[in-house]
Amino acid sequence: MLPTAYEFHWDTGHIVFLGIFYTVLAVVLSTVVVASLRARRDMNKRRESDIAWHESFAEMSTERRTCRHEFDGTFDAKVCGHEFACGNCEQHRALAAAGGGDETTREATLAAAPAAPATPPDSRLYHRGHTWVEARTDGTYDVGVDDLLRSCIGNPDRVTVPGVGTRLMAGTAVADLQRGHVHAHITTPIAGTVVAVGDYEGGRLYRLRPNDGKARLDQLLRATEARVWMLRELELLQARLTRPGEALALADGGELVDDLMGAYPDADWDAILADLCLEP
Amino acid sequence: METHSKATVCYAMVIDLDKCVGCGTCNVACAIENNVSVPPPEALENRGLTWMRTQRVDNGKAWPDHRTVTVPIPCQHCEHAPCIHVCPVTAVQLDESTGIIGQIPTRCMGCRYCMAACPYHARYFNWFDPKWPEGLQDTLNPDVAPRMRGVAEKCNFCHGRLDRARELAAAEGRPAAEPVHYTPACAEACPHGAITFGNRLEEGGPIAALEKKPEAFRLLEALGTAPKVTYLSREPWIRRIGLSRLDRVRGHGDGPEGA
Amino acid sequence: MTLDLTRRSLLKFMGGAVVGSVLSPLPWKLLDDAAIWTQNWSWIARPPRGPVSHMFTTCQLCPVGCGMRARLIGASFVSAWPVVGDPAAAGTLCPLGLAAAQMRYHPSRVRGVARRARAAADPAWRIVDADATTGELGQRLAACRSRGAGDSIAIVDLRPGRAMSRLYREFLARQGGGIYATAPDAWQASAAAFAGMATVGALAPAPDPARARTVLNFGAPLTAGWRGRDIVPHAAGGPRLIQVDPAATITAARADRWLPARPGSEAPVALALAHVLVFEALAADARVNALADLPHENGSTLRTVLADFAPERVAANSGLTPAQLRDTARELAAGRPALVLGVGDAGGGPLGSEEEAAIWNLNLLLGAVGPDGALGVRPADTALFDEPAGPAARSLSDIPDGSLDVLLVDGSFPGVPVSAEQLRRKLRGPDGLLVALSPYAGGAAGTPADLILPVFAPGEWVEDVPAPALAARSSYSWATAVAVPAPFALHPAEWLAQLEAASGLVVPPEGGKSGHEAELKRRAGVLQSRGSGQVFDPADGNTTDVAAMSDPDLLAGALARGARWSDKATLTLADRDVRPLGQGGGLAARWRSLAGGRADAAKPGATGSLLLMAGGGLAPAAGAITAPVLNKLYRESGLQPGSRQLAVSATTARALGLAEGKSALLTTAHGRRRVKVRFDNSLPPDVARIAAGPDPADMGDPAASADDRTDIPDLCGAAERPVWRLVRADLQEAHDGNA
Amino acid sequence: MDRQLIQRGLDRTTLPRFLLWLLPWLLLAAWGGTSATQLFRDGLYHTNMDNRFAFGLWIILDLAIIALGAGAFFLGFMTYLMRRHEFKQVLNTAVIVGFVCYSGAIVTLAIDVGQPVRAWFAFWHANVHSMLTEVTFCITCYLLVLLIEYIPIVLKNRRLRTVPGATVLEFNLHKLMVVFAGVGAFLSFFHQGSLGGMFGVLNGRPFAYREGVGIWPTTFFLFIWSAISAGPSFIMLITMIVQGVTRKKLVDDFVLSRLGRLSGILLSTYIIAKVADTVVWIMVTLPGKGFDAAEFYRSDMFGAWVLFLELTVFGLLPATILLNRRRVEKMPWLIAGGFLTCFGVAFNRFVFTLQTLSVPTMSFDRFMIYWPSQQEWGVLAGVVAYGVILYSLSFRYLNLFPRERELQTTTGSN
Repeated sequence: MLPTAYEFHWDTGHIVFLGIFYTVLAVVLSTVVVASLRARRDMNKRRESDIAWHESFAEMSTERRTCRHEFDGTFDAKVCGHEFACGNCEQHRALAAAGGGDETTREATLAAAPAAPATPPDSRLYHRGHTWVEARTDGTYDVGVDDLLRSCIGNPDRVTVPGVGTRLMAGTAVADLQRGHVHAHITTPIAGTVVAVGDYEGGRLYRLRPNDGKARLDQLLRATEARVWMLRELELLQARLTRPGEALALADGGELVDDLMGAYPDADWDAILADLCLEP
Repeated sequence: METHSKATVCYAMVIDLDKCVGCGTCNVACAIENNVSVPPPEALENRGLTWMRTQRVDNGKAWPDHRTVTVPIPCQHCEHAPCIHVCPVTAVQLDESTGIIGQIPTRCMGCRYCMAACPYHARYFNWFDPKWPEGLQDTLNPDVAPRMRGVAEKCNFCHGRLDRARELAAAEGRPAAEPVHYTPACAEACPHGAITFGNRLEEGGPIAALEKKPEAFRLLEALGTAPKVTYLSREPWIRRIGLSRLDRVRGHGDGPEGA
Repeated sequence: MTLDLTRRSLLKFMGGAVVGSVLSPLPWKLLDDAAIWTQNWSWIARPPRGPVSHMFTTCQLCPVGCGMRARLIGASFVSAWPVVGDPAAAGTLCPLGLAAAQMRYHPSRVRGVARRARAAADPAWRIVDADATTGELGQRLAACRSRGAGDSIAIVDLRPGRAMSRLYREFLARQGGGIYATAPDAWQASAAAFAGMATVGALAPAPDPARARTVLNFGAPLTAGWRGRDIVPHAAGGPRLIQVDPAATITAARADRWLPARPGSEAPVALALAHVLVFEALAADARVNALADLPHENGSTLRTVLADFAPERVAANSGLTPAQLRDTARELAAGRPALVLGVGDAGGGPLGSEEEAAIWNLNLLLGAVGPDGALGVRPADTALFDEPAGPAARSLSDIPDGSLDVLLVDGSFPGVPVSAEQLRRKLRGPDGLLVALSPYAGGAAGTPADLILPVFAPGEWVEDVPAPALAARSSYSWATAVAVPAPFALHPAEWLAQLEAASGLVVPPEGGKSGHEAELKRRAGVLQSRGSGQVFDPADGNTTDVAAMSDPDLLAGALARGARWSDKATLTLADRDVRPLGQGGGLAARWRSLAGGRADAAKPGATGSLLLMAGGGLAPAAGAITAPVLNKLYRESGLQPGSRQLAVSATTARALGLAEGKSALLTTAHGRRRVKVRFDNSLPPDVARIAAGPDPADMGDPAASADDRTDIPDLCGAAERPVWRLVRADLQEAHDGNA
Repeated sequence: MDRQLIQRGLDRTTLPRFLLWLLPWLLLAAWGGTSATQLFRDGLYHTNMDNRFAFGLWIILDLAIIALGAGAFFLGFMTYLMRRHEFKQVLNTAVIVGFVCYSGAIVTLAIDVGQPVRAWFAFWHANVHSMLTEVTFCITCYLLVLLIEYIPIVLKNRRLRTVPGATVLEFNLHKLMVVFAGVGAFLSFFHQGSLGGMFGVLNGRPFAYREGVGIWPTTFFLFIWSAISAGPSFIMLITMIVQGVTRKKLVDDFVLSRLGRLSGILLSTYIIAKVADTVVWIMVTLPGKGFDAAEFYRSDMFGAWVLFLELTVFGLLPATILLNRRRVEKMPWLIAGGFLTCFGVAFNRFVFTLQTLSVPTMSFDRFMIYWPSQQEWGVLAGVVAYGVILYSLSFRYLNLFPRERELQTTTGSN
């Protein structure tokens, strides 16, 4: 194998055969090394959450990757191609510049939508991981869990939120709602430093101050979009919770049943909550 | 005989089957000379080690027309040996200066590919740990390294004797290039003088003359392996045992039967 | 700079170390060492080391006594090789001899005085105290002597004619008339049969195939027998060979003429040939013709007896045609000097005295005895060495059953065809003691013994080797000591002296080890003083006339270096010393009783469907001690079928419903044995052959010599009748697990 | 208990039931382990191989599983280089099956050689002219590639992906997977071929010997061709078996049909080549070596039916089934076709190994037969069990079928 080994000959056979062998070995090993170096570079650049989100997004089902402009009626059917990073989306930027799509279609869509059981307040912006952001006058933001997720999890056994002073990166799971053995990992919709911790019962999880003074909000859904989006989410949830042949009974007179987990103990809540929280 | 053009030595063997009576002296002499071990009594058939196998072959007829010949089969040391190029660890080598095909037991990893390759079944595998009855190590030949379990071995034309002969020649001050004469154990021991061994490239030597005799034949010549072991017999039916099975039967009426 | 050792820096350090060491020579050195390690393990056998030297000696493993070149590495005797030019066996060595170096380390070697209780549940050998055992044995001898029963002590000498043989005889004489017995093998029996027909006394027959133009051979295989190498086929420059052989053996195929006579019809065939010679007046000359008309009992002559053996009558039972017999007789007559050999198969025990007599008669009629014949005579061993007359040697079969208190068997000879059952039958009940002087717990002596005295193995001591029976010329050599003796081994003569002392006698100077050595020297001196013969020196291959040797110790010195003395020529026997119909009479009647064949004449069990021939093995006796490497012949190549394989033709086997490799039970009137069926189409129909050789399943495994095994000689009735080479047998498939 | 290790949304049975499923396989693996221990400790006399039957069950096993494992490289090649993305649905299975096959083969080979501690001499003292060297080098390298391909699948385990570095490494490895697919295809091409070449070059064994094309005998190419025809079928069968055992829909049916058809197309071309090769062998090669094909098919064990079976029942028949577009959409046909294809390639390896050794070369040789010993069967059982266990663990804890979750939600099955 090596010229040092006894009875190695520098003949054509050895040169060709071992040449190919070492080439293959070199290709394989250098590819592994390249992958490792790139991984190291990504780690240094703190891109792990981006990559994790990238992976998760790829694994999400198509209906959960719907473009926000489907909610406002701009498109009939469109799958997001930018991992919900609307700021990177040419089309979104164009639409936003034009005033958020064709107003007539949008109004029509909204009118056609049935009243959502948990109508999102207009003052809030919504993240697809079922969190909301509400801007405060002092430049800080409140972050909370939306009603759909709340009604799913009911009364969590344990709520873990980041302590004051924690720096949060957008798109990373920062809080944990635990009920039984099921966890809902809450992804922070915006980055910043925690300035206050709220209480789950009050609906607010924590208060953030963006690190550079200004939060990136462009990928968050506005209440009008969120209304449609929430309905879709509810439909998906209903499909997940309903056994074949059983009547649909999630909503109770326009209000969501409070404790879906208690009502449907057999459902795979681990997976449902992960779906809702955009976890893989 | 196309062979290594530069070499002046190419050892070869001629076995006269008309002289062989199947006494097995060659087998025992070979085993004694080359430290060939004895497998334990519970060993299956075909698990033994005999560098010189003696095969009984008959003409397939019933008594009283039945005829038998015993064919001593050492490694045939083929010119185009099927075993050399298959060995993955370079443990089988052709010595260009002698024509001997050697097996390096300390390098062999025991894959047995060479055994599958050999049409003469002249290679043997150490299925067992070679154990010698107590004290019997004292009768081993120091010129031949004992093998270990899990490696293949075969006849090497008594290479240990060749080395001794070379040492002797060197001690006597003969030039290294001069062909060395020696006799393998089987040829020395054969009580009927059926085995002739020597340098086939020697002008007027006995081997060259015997190989040219009309009664000379080789085993499976059509395979193109070009063995360096030649057999002699005046009996036509014996000369046909070197053919393949069907060729032997076809046109001659002698049904082949191994015994 | 602060030293802050974190886990991370430790990992970095380790990673760096790994990378760094790969770039150092360390891993390559490790690989190299690993490669060397996988190639040299301490448990691989290590051959001895040391300077190479050679010593010359004589093989002691069979009566032929071939010359042997012992190769030594340091002091280790590692291998034996033939001696080119040696007069014995034309300078060749058989597989037994080639493996002689292994005999010292045979797994069945006894490492101390060993005893066993045969009746006990566990008849395993136990090492016992040597002195106490010798003392006990001595008291037994003393007791026999004191009650005047000297003849209840016997020694069976399997190799008569040695210096040790003389020591045995003298020992017995001093013990008050103990019996000195031999167990004749095929050759010795043949020589004895000749002695019965000739008033030769101190002369032994010496057939010399080299002087014959034609050899008629009754069954001796050229393939594996001891005699084979003497007879070179005609095609290779030897005499014309006529082979009488039931089977289409290689010898038969090579012979110039093959007579496929039925087994057991040797005597009628020989007599039919004699008939043709006499009645067609083909006999050598008037002198020889006169032999046929020598008057005998009741006025019968050889001519009148032979009248009953016309080829036409013999043909029916022998499977030959009258024409074949007549042609053969004419061929013999025309091919004079002709020689008829009757030794047969060395492994199969002796031919009967009737066959031998018929064969010797044929020789007489062919003029083999006479100045131009191929059959000479030579002095018997005792005569050669001027030995004083001691107790006469008796045949083992002549000792009455149940008559012996102590039976000593000289088993330093690992394998001769002697029946273990026969030996035991001679003992007086369970108190009788069978003592083997043998290196091995096996073989002819060790197998039936109660007590084994571990004597020297071949090559460990100096012993003399006289010429074998039927050798063409007298010869004498010493088996010199080429190996360091095992520490536990005894010198037989030394032990015999201890025994004698223990029996209350005073050991005379001619006893013991020194007595043995003195006898060897004396013999050398006698030969030199006779002044005849020549000495072959194996070291240089030269031959020297004894007459030219001046110093009286020269011959002894040459013998000690492995030289061989041999006589130059054979003697001629005078016609008047020959009596064709023997000395005692009754031969004619016995011949007539064999007209139907030997097996049918055998008393019991003449009902079997098969004719079972024993023999054909290289080692002559079942359970014989052979070197582990002989396995190559017995098991790995199948050249020597073992005693558990029964050869029959495919047709015969299929008629019995047996397939190749099937286990079957072989039953004779004397016992039965489990065998494996092996197809051998060289055999005629309804004939089976079994090897009286070692059992391959037992090779190198002394523990397997279980008592419940029937030896081939015993299976064939060797304990009851002198001729056991042929017996009627039945064969059926074995269904159960044990025989 | 082990829920945290199982991918969210994948329905997996309870741990006790899973362990119960593993139990018989663990017992088989223990048998294999015991056998291997005996063989390593005492030597190969525990097998029933002998000097004539130098190769036995294990070589047949090695050849067969390596041929069947060809799906790994071939589907990788189809997915990454030919951009047939539908095969992505079974690619993870193909990688794991390939890994099992190749690692199993290497373990078996290590047991099979008489001196396992010298196995690395195949590299150290490599004889570059030996087909077995080519096999050793390629298999070892390819196993490395398979290991690298396996790593991302493992890193996507639910627990491991919470480790930030794991996801990043997985992401970066995955981006370069096309390189591994290419290298894997290259290596596999040569070792599948050299396994065939191993027999084709035996110029002393006319039964196996084949004429050369370039520096390789025809078996070199035939083995590649038959392996890639059987590979997709084997992955298809495995997927179906997993679907059957777990009673879940894991991949879209059309993927299975396409795998079957892919096999069918390749198999039909292979059979044409094989027939041509056989004809050349009978008409040209054998007469040149003084042999006649008839004498190889005269024993009780190996009659002419061997050749017939290989070419028709295991060749033409599955090829016709799998080539038909309508039939491959019907599961029973697909199963039958796939099974015959896979069995056919194993049978081909069996014939090349065993019949080569059992047919006589010299006129006085006998046909010989061989039956493996308990230890040989033990190693076989151990390797199969190892494969099942590794696959079961992978199936339970890794996300092998990307479409599984969606198919489960849409069909509503559990």
